[in-house]
Amino acid sequence: MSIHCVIAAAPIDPAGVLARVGSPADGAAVLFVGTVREENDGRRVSGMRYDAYVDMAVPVLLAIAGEAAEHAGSDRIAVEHRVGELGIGAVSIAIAVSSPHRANAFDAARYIIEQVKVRLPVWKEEHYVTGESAWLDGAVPPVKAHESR
Amino acid sequence: MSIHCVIAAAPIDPAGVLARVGSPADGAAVLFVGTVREENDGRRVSGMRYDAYVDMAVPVLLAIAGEAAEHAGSDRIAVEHRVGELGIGAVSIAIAVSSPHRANAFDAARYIIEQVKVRLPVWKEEHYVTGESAWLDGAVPPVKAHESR
Amino acid sequence: MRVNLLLFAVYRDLTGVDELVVDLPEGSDAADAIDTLRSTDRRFARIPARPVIAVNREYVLLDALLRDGDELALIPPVAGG
Amino acid sequence: MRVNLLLFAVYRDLTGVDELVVDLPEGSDAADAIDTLRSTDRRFARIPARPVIAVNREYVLLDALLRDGDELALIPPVAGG
Repeated sequence: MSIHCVIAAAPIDPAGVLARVGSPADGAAVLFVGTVREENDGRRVSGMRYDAYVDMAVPVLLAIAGEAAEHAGSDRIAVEHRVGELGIGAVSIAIAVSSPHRANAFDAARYIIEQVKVRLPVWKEEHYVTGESAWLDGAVPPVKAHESR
Repeated sequence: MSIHCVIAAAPIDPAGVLARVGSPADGAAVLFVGTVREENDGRRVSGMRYDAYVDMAVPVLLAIAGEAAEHAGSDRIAVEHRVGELGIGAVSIAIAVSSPHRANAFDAARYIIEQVKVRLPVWKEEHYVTGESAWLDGAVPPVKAHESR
Repeated sequence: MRVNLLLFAVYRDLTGVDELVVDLPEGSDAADAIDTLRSTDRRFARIPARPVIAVNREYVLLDALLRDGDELALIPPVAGG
Repeated sequence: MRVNLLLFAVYRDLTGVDELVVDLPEGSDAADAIDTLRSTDRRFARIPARPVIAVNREYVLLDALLRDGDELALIPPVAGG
């Protein structure tokens, strides 16, 4: 087993992501699945476009998963994040973590999605049933001074 | 959609449990999968027998899921708990929750597994590679005075 | 009155019995039923004097009054999940 | 030296440009590159003066020194997941 991170242009199969984790040493697996909602902030949504800086998103995702592995004491982690045009209900992200103990699996999965929200160079353009589109307000990624060159 | 709770004598399909939740209103789904570990408390395990008071376990599971639904503001909840003889890696429980928001889905799934551990009338007899077996120490279910008749 | 008594897991192993019918005077509560059970036989004395119980599939306290035909289950510490 | 500049999402929509090469004096840092970019054209002035940036696919502060061939990405607030 090892950490698996993908930025996917094709639809994500959550069961396939879950199948990448697990081990006879593990008593728990947690799968998180993010999907496109039909409504956001009171507006009816028809779909969403995910744009990404793919060359950077892959290493950022690997870094986040690596941090989660350290917290969880398990490297059975798989993450796939979708890019492109997504309809309502389409899977935007699937995160699977397995671990000997359930608290670690929950915490690691939660850590990954929270970090993805604020660090992954991905942007969402929401399409509304009115025909309009808008980039969603995002989060400013934290930049640590020691990361400067 | 509605709450789905099963005590299953046959193997559980986690993807099938996940498929029971989800809605165009939901942005998040969390699936928790419990599996039999090859080791417990330093002893090598060969398998596990799950015994249950099935007639009571179903309503208790429904009560727990109902409480989780109230917390989460979502009735897209599916829980299947296995009984019988399980080998290493076999799925003992699968819990799926979908919700408009991820925090609710995580909290509800976590609530269900924590409550199952202390309230569900289920018992585990662990089989060791040595050929011995032992009932695992369990939790004393809380009984509320007002539940007395 | 007659009450249907259920034993599970370690209680079943301790007694070798998974189900039995107990005859009780009207007005008995669950504690009375357990006292009666434990005094009938050396095997049943292995059951704790104050176990967790369920009557008709609901956890209740030991002072729960019993009625004819009730299902009284003795619940060892549970280990779901 | 020449630096490859990448623009995403709302920055790309604001400028109509997703990638361009900027010529800079040796010793420039990322802040210099952005100042240069914003002064070249009215469209580029729409970009914030102090955006989050990545150099060679790592988040860095604006005082990061640039080298010939570096990839400098301007990162609007992100919305993964």
